[in-house]
Amino acid sequence: MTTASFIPTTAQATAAGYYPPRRTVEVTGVRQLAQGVFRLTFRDAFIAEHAKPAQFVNLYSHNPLHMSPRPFGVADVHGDEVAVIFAVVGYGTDEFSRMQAGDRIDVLGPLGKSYDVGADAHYVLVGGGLGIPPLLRAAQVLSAREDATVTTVFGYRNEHFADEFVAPFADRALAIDESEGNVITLLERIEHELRTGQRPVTILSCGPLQMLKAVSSWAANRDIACQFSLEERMGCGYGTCVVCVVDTVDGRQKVCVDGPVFTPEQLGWTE
Amino acid sequence: MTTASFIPTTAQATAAGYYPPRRTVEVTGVRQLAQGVFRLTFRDAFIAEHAKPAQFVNLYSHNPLHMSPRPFGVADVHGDEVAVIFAVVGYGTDEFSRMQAGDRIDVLGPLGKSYDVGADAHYVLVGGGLGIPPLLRAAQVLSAREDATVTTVFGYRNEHFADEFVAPFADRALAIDESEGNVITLLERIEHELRTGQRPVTILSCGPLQMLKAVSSWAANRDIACQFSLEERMGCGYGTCVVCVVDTVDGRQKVCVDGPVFTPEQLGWTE
Amino acid sequence: MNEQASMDIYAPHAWRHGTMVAGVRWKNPVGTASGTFQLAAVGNFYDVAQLGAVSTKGVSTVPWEGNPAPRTAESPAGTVNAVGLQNPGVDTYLVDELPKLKALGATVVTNVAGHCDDDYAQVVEKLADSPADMLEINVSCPNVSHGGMSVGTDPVALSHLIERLRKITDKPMVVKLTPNVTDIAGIARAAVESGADCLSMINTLVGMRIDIRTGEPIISNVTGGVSGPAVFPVGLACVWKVRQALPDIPIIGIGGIDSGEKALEYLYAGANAVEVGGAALVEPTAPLRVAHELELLLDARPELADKLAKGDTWR
Amino acid sequence: MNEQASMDIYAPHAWRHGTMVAGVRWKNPVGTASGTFQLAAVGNFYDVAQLGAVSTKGVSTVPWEGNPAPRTAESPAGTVNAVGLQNPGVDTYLVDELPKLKALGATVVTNVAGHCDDDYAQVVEKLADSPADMLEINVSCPNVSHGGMSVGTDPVALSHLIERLRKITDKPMVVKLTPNVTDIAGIARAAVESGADCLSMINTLVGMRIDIRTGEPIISNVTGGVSGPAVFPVGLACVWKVRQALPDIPIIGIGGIDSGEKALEYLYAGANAVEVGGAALVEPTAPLRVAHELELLLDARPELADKLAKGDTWR
Ligand SMILES: Cc1cc2nc3c(=O)[nH]c(=O)nc-3n(C[C@H](O)[C@H](O)[C@H](O)COP(=O)(O)OP(=O)(O)OC[C@H]3O[C@@H](n4cnc5c(N)ncnc54)[C@H](O)[C@@H]3O)c2cc1C
Ligand SMILES: Cc1cc2nc3c(=O)[nH]c(=O)nc-3n(C[C@H](O)[C@H](O)[C@H](O)COP(=O)(O)OP(=O)(O)OC[C@H]3O[C@@H](n4cnc5c(N)ncnc54)[C@H](O)[C@@H]3O)c2cc1C
Ligand SMILES: Cc1cc2nc3c(=O)[nH]c(=O)nc-3n(C[C@H](O)[C@H](O)[C@H](O)COP(=O)(O)O)c2cc1C
Ligand SMILES: Cc1cc2nc3c(=O)[nH]c(=O)nc-3n(C[C@H](O)[C@H](O)[C@H](O)COP(=O)(O)O)c2cc1C
Ligand code: FES
Ligand code: FES
Repeated sequence: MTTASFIPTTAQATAAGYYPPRRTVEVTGVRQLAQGVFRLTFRDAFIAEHAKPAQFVNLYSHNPLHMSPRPFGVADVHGDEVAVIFAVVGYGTDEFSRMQAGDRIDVLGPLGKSYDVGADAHYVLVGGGLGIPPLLRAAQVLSAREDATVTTVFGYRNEHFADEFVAPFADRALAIDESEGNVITLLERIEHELRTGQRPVTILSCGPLQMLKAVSSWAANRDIACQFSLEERMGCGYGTCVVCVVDTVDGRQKVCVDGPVFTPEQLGWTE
Repeated sequence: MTTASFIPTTAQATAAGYYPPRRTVEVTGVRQLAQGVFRLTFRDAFIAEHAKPAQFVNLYSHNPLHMSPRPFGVADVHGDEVAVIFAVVGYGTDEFSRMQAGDRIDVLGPLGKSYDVGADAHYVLVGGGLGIPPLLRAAQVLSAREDATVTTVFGYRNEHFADEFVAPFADRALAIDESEGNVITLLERIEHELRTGQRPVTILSCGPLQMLKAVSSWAANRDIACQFSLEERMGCGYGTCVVCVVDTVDGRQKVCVDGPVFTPEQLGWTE
Repeated sequence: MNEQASMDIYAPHAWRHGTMVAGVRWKNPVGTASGTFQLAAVGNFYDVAQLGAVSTKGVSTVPWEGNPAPRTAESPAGTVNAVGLQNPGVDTYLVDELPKLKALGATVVTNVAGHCDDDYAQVVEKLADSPADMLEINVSCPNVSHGGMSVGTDPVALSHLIERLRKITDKPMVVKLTPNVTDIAGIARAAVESGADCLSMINTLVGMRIDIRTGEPIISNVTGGVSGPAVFPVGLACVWKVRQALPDIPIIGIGGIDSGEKALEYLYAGANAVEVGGAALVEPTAPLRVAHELELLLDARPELADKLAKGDTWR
Repeated sequence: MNEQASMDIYAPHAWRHGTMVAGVRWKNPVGTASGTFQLAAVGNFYDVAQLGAVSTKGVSTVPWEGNPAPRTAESPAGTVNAVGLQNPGVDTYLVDELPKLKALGATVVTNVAGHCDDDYAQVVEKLADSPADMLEINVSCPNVSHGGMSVGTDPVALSHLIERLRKITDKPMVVKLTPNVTDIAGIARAAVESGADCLSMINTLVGMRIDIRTGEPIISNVTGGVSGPAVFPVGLACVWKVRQALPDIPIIGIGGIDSGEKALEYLYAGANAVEVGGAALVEPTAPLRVAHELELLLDARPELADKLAKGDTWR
């Protein structure tokens, strides 16, 4: 048997000028937010320091039958703790939902491109379901800025699992569930203010494809700039396998490194 | 996802007249006995009650990449606790050696045929290395009998890891390590007593093939009856896959259910 | 999390979803895979008549002693085995395993092995009047009539064999296909056109392991057959491809099944039934567990369950 | 148990055991497998020149867009992928990936894809004067000249292709074999007799997964290629069989390698070197880890290490 470990550490990697490797970190807590929806926090100083809005992390199952990466948008960061919020949909998310503080989990990241939040703008964060978590991070980052206004527009199936997390960061937080309508319903309600506000409006959005397309067309009709964060099944999450593609006007691009953020122009969603 | 568990319990199985299924039991302790040799105990009332000398149990790794059964002779039984003693040789034994009290482990058994200890006899238990554990159980069972004398003849590579366990059960316990000789050395020493004792002598033996053959030929020359417990790689351990064969005078037989105990006559080891 | 309530698999059970496989009704769509089931062993663990069917160990004209030990090596999420078809011969089978299984009420698929065409023919002849419900021709055995390669790798040799066997018996005849071929659909077509009533797949993949302490192969036969969860996606693709090529032939899906979910994938790929192999080696009650798990999944899929009951398939 | 001391894989390292593969010296016997390595991605994680070699993603004459998403599904101890060989084309490769890799000091195996013989010939022509150290012909692509089947499944078509490519280049030419054939040794022989300098194996096994929520295949292409630990025993048996049939041809062993121990099994089966594929997708530094683990194992096996250094193999 091999007597030495050649699994590198983040410290070794960054000292040598490389990106941190897959590593094992400590789970600091798992909390159920709603039926089937959980918030898991883990301790990783590198991700906590570097994760930008819409960037994601790969989590890995402990079960070697289930090797593939499970990508999750970084939802928020406190000190060296990183939170992800996820729905239980299959093997990995079920396993993660049963973890407890003190357990260990393997992570890689942060991965992917961020929303472009460089501009002085009124950012409208439009999220649906499990597309909401990356927008929490966007709100968190933007809330620290003087030159940005943040309105959140969240659509839930039923339970409002993320409202408590966004409250501290949004100038205005709107939410709706299916009994009442969807994110377009909310956008219609604030349309007048968006038109008349002082700052240029930019929509950052994440959620089911159908919702993104609806938001895209709503925004296009009103000349509002959009950025969408997409999801696709991933083989690696860091750009080496070309498995996670989305069709763009420049051909098939990788969601993991060319995205996950794309503009409607890139996606050819302009009508 | 399936909502009910169809993994049966021992109680269900025995109530219906069937053999207990593979089941998850509690590890009650793991202790290092010598360099690379460990004693693991687990709680299983069925095995504790039924395990006869040379019967074995299958233990299974928690890692689903390593599915195959790991068979180990039952070494001793106290109350509802069962002990196995093993050397770390590969993946599974390494994993088991790192377990702690309170961990869970999957088991099946007891499996295989026992040594025939029906006779009123002087049993000489000749074990080498990791062939010793099943002989501990033989000594334990025989020590409860009035009509049996037990002499143990154990050969170790170096550390005498099992002497402490056999001491309470043997009328006479002999042991040797490679610096001094081997089990044949010890048998020669007691040959006179074996010849002159009142009870007929039966050798029960387990250990490396080379040792078993040496014991067989030593005993054959002295007309002493022998029973050998063999090892072979197993696919199931309960007789369904025909993977664990040994060549006998009646053709290839299964070590797991036709054995692990075979006589020199069956094995064609008679000179 | 609390552990789930353990259902009693030993209690008498009226199966809700049967399947028809080449005219033979199975109580449920889950059987055992040949070579992983012997009544004398499995019968200790549960009532084998509860299964959809049992496929018994390949039988040959005379007893075969198989390969010397070691015959098995572990591989990631699977095992590599080279038993070499050790079996006590068809005559023993006819007076021992088969009558006992029928007495218990089991549906029996008798797996047939041969080292040349005559072997197969002799065994099938002996089984023709037996109470076996189906015959399963294992065409993956190394075959002397065919230069040591198995008949299952050559459509011409296979047609020849199956035509011959077809003349000997009217029993539902399953041909068990090997995945170690370039074009499994072509082999499947040859089997069906020459008289097979049903196909089962897959047999094991060729594989091996080496002991790095010695540098030598672990199993005496050097290579053996890989089975277990590792082969699951390969078996599923084989069933899919054959179903696409042959929309009407009954198919028994085999390979890596260890849960109701995995069984269900085979049914969605177009199988009429499935068999559980390697999983039963490490968990004796696995086939019965899989049958129960699948039953719940079929409860929620009445359209699929209906098709199976009628002898139809999802695709 | 204490965690083991973590060795610094980023520190400059003088490799102790090189290997010769068809006349090309690799610093150590571990490379990356094609399709799992892109410099722009992997170069962020470690110095890729530390590896024995890197086999780059298959390049074609013109950019290929590959299959639509989803392209991947998980399978037990592996994954099923159907990328469809998306790549930016050989011209881009020649001005981007390849010069960058050579500037870093990497030994480069350029993997070549084609949908017909002319495709392959054009790519090889463009690569003939390039700084690529070896060319690796991926003959598992669906091929229109060959009725949609890959050239790698037919010895005659393969000979035809390799003979043609041999005339175009003197570079060490590796032919990468698919395991989805009846007789891999026969295919190997055809490749060698028509001019291959080296063989690499295995490419992926055909497999699939179905989503039981919809009953439909998970990946858009329906079937894809299985890789990862699950395929390890299959790849090993292929190397063994080809080594037995062709004692002298250099072989690169691929399939399921995720540790020095598994790499070593391939070397004992007769490989000159190995490549790590799927393991790198879930652990970016896996190939370098495997190279270091293997180095320690070779330290303890001087006879094997000597053979490799000389271009010989264990068998
Ligand atoms: C960039 C990105 C960010 C994401 N962020 C979030 C988030 O913040 N919260 C959240 O709940 N979900 C998020 N998802 C979806 C999440 O990755 C999947 O729900 C999760 O991987 C499912 O894993 P599983 O093991 O439970 O499912 P299984 O079905 O067991 O997974 C099998 C394989 O399929 C993949 N897979 C299955 N469903 C999806 C899916 N919808 N998208 C991508 N891969 C999938 C898994 O990653 C795994 O590799 C994100 C996906 C992407 C690509
Ligand atoms: C009836 C019987 C009783 C045994 N009793 C004992 C005992 O009391 N104490 C003890 O230390 N050992 C005993 N052994 C040997 C023990 O089963 C192996 O040492 C153990 O299975 C190795 O497992 P591993 O995971 O560490 O090795 P790995 O090499 O990782 O195992 C891989 C596979 O090979 C099998 N295998 C490897 N070596 C052996 C071997 N020598 N014999 C059988 N299978 C093997 C394993 O069971 C497993 O299926 C017994 C074997 C048999 C057949
Ligand atoms: C130990 C063993 C013995 C087998 N013997 C036979 C056999 O006699 N006849 C046969 O057709 N298949 C035989 N098989 C193949 C299985 O029936 C089955 O096709 C294969 O193992 C794949 O299924 P699994 O992954 O569920 O094990 C055998 C498999 C194993 C593991
Ligand atoms: C995502 C992916 C893409 C691949 N692309 C190629 C390719 O372009 N050319 C090629 O010859 N092999 C390709 N392969 C096959 C691998 O190089 C390798 O042969 C196979 O994955 C088995 O090795 P593994 O088990 O280590 O992954 C690809 C494999 C994967 C997983
Ligand atoms: S997931 Fe591998 S390139 Fe995106
Ligand atoms: S191990 Fe299966 S029959 Fe003995």
